[in-house]
Amino acid sequence: MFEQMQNWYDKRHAYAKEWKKNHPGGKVLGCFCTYVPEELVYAAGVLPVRLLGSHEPQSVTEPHIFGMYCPFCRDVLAQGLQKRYDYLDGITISQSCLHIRQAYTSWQMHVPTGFSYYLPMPNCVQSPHALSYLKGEFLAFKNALEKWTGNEITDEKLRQATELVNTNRRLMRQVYDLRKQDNPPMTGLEAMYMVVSSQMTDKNDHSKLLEKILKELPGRKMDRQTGARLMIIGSEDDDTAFIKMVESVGATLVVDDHCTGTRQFWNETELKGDVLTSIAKRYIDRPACPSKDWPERRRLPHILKLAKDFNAKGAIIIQQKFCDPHELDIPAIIKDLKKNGIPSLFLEFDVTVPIGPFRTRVEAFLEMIGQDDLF
Amino acid sequence: MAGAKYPTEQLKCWNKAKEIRENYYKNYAQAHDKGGLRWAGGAWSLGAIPAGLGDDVYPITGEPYGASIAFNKEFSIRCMEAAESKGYARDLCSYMRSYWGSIILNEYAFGGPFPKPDFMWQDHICCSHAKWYQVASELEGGVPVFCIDAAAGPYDEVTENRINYLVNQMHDGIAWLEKTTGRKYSDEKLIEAVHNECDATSTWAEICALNKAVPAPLEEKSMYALYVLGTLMKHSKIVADFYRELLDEVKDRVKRGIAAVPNERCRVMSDTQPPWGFLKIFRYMERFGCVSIGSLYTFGLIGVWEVKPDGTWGPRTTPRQKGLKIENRDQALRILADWNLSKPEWQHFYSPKLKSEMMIRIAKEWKLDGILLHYNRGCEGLSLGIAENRLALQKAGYPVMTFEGNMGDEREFDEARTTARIDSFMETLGLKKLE
Amino acid sequence: MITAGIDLGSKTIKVVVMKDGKIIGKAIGLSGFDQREAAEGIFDQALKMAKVSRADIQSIMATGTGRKEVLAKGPISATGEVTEVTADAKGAVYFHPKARTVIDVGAEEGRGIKCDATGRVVDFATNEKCAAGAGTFTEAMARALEVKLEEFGKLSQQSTKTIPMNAQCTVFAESEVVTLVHANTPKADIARSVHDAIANRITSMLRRVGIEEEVVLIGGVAKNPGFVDALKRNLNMNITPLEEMDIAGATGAAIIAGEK
Amino acid sequence: MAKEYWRWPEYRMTVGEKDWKSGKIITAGIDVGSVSSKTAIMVDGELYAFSLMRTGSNSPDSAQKTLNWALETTGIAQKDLHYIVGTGYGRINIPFANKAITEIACHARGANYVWGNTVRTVLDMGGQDCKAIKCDEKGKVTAFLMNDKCAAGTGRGMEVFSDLLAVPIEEVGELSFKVETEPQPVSSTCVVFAKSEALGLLRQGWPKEKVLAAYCSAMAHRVVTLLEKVGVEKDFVVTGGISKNVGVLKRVEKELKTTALPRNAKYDPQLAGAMGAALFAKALVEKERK
Repeated sequence: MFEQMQNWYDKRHAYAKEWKKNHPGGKVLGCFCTYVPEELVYAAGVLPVRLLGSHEPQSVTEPHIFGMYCPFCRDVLAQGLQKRYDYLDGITISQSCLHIRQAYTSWQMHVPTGFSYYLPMPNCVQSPHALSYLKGEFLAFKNALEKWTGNEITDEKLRQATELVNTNRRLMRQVYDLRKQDNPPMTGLEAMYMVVSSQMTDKNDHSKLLEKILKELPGRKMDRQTGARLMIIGSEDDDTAFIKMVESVGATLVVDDHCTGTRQFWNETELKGDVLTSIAKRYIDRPACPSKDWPERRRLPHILKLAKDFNAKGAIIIQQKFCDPHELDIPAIIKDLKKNGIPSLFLEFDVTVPIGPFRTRVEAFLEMIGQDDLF
Repeated sequence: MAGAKYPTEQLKCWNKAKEIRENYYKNYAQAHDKGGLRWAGGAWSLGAIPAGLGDDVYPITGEPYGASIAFNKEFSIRCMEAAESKGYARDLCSYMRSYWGSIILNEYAFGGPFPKPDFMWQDHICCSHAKWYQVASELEGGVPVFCIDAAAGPYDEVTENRINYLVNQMHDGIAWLEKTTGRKYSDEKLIEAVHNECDATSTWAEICALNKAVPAPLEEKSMYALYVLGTLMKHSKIVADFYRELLDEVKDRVKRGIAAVPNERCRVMSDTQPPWGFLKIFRYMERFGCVSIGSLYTFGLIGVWEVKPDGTWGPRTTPRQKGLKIENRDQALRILADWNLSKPEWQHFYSPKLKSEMMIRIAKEWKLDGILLHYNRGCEGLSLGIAENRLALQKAGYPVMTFEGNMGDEREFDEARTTARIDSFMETLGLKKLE
Repeated sequence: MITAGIDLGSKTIKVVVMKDGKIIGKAIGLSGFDQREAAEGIFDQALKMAKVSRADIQSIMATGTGRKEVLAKGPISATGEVTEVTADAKGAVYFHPKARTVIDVGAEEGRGIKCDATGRVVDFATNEKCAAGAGTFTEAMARALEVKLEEFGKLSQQSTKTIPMNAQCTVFAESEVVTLVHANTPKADIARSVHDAIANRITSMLRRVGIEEEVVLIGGVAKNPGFVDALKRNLNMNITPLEEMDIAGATGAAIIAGEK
Repeated sequence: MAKEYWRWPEYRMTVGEKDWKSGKIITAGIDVGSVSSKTAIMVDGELYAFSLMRTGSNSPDSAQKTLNWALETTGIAQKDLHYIVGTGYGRINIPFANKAITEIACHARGANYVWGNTVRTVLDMGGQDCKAIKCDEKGKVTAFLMNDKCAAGTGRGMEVFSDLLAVPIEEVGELSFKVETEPQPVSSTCVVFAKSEALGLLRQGWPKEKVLAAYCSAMAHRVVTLLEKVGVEKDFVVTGGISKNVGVLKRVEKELKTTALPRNAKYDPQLAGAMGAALFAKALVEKERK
């Protein structure tokens, strides 16, 4: 049922090239972060694709990024340096963490594309002034997109694009809702393919497939046991090998807090009054990346609510090695979950994860939260 | 064999610098005894703003405090391990971990228990800044925090929209300070502090510019001890006055041909913060007749610069020098925002290109033979883009040596290997040890 | 002019005696715990082969991590010292004049050197902390797989399979190897994976200095054909393991002794 | 071939006194670790026989060998075993095991058996990993932490050191106390760095015992950091191969300011995982028979 999505994910480059063939004159924009307003990009007639790594060891980034920065940002840059995204017409990043910003700046210098744009997304999204600031920056971004594509971005086009993106978000939430069932009709791996592929395909295609899936999904019978219901929390995560391993040892992932997951699509843009302001508000209010979750810790109640709504019995907390923003949240998250009766397991991710040692940790965690009958 | 001999002299204002620093940490600890207030925040925080609360408001800035801890290896390890045992990752900013450790252990590096601040006043440009005090506040049991998001650069692309974002937050900050401390805010004191900051940071740039002279009147190890005053309270009259005094002395040294290193025959600069516990590597280089004339770090963290009419880099003209009279709060805040956004050490957050350009400029104008880059595991913010800086400097024709370490965590610095690397680098520069 | 170069490595000591640019004597031996004593013996061996006496040597240059030991007073008094980086480049270009990139991988350290036609160092990189221990790692892995170290490289050449392995930390990579062992992975595949992981780290380091042809390989790991293959694969270019890989540094030192 | 100082003795024993044939439940726990493989044979939840040997380069073989050796001379045949639980790194690849359970659960369960139900904290120091485990009065895990990268390879690291210094591995611990004053720990527990640091120290003229003391205390310190993160509650016990190294063990106790329960003379602490596995096997048989 989700094979097509896996296919999109596995063959992301083929998809984008095909898209360009079918959209003469259409441009593809590589995005380094999910704070890039997809609404604006679609309104310009451009396909945004999230730039992700390939989970393969590489040796090309060492001259460009010092090894203490997160493996994800190096893996992403490696894709560019190895010319795997040679079809991109432009790249953009919205301000989030410094790690990924290096992948962007090095890409800009060494894999030049026609267009590159740094969008200064405010870090203090909790400030009352963040909205008007971001609106101003969205306006500048809109102007840059217009200049680049030659397409005027009218309010009408922005509304249509918002509807397109919102629909996709809404459909994914409907799929997620089904994971609340006692025996979810899908695996966490499938959910991962769904959300990640939505970041690299045309929302028209993706939503169409989602509608089809939503018709069949409620009645789907799984030929596996649900086992322990787990939540997964952390940074970027498209480590399918890891997810597969977790779900093969007696667990099902039922919900996540990842930017390759719920953080990207959880809330919709509510069109009220000025269109750009409405869109800006959506990005200010979305579930925050830890780099923007201050001075108040708003991620904590959000994560807890997800855990409760989806009836998670435990949480796996993952973090890209060296990821400072997540490292600065994790002790608070572990403490908060524990206080609320949800045990957690912390793991540090690299480009390739050592499946063996991690399997031991995950299995031991599952034994810890279950297997009472052996005592 | 040995290079030209230059006369050397100890800096006259050395003791004064030491005294200012000692008083600073003492005043912070004793603030309450005098009915004053204590605040904690980063070395980059806009300290001129809380200065408007009165003259008895004493700060402690986290980075130099973390560096102070690094000089005491035993305490430093205990602090970092205390933070680690609370679950904070070992690869986080080492200043931050030391600072937290000092809170957790409740030990102040200058004696006694750690003095709890009345409020926290921070700004945010690297991923750790705001979170540093978010956690510190939690560890202190909930000290109020205000943090200004200053990540609105780079300076050459600053727009009204971006300045407004900063200034609006600053206005909110003043309202917050009044509410949090119950004190009445003085715009006059704010205006004075803004002037002081502009004066101090411009003067420091002027001092650094004097190091273009051959022989260099200052070497980097001394500069660390001097620039640090700016990281403590760049907005204070004490520091502005001290830098003026220092400027005069350094001018005099240049005039009289006084050198920092008697056998200067090779000029280098370093970058990012050094491993504080191992400043002796600079002394080691001097044995080859190699002087480190500074770094973009010492020049640009406290110094504020501009391109002069002749195309060279010099101190930025201050509002006072321009004859500008600051009339009101909003104007003061706008000047402060603009001044800070132009800080050299804030530019590389947006692109390593900007930093490379500045470094190449220094290499040319300060007549360098080579550059040492400290790949600093302790500071994500300043190591940002360092590998690209290396490529750019090499492309511009400057030999570069890199070494890995950590400004505040000695467990990540390998002295023997670094010395070995310096030996090789000196050989590539054609230098032998002077006996 | 007769000069000598002495290379005091962590595992072995190498001595080369040269006369007017030609090698007339050489000797290699283990460092042991007392490097100075070992150095004396090896030095004498080289002199014997060169048929010269200590008095005939006009200049001695020491290199290698233990060079300070020799410089400190002792029967062999070196005229000067030079780092491995400088000596390696000089020696490599002496043996292989077209060499522009020199890779030296030993038990604990690896380095990449870019040099010009005269053997002068243009740029160099040594491995960072967490990418150390290529030699140590191979030894430990050979033991875990119950394969003799000498055969470990050859074994890897029997495999054509690529198993990605975390390239950074050797110690942690070891637990990945253990996992592979327990998952019934053929030994040859594991061996190849180990060699690929090391080659990947060395390549990473080399890319920092920028790789110029021709590339020559010296140091202990160069003797391992599995490693040479993995490195070729990773760099996608030809690499020449120097036949005189052991004495490149000592030769470089002997040449430099003549220059001073 | 040079002497292999790292090689520790392999051995087996039959400890059961009554006739195994009178037992109702006969189980085996097989712990195939990264460095050593262990089998515990239990009769009605009492240790009957065991073996301890080096893990080979093939885990089904290692499992079979250690099982065969444990059964040797007992008269018990493999088919007499009602249930076999595998644990350790190789647990996923023991074809004849009925079930696999992690070494974390098994060590906690085994420690509960060896030292009794007052055990709350178990430190397992194995060949590749270190684990700090907290458990309840039944021996069920309530929390655990495993070492991070920089402290991996504990047991293997000790082997590297014993080889480097030419000290038989069983003597490392005792020898490390033959110093007048305790030296500063080596700065790293990373096997690679510790080894090069140690070489440097030897060349500076440090005697072997001093180098060993510095390494043992570095390792102890690292382990204590791990333990402190979980929080040590009494009773505290240490299992795994390194637990036999008093050089590390005593330094752990000293730094923690807590003593571990003394080694139970009846049981080799390296067998705790295998015993835990055999006990789980018994519980699983009982569950099936219900």
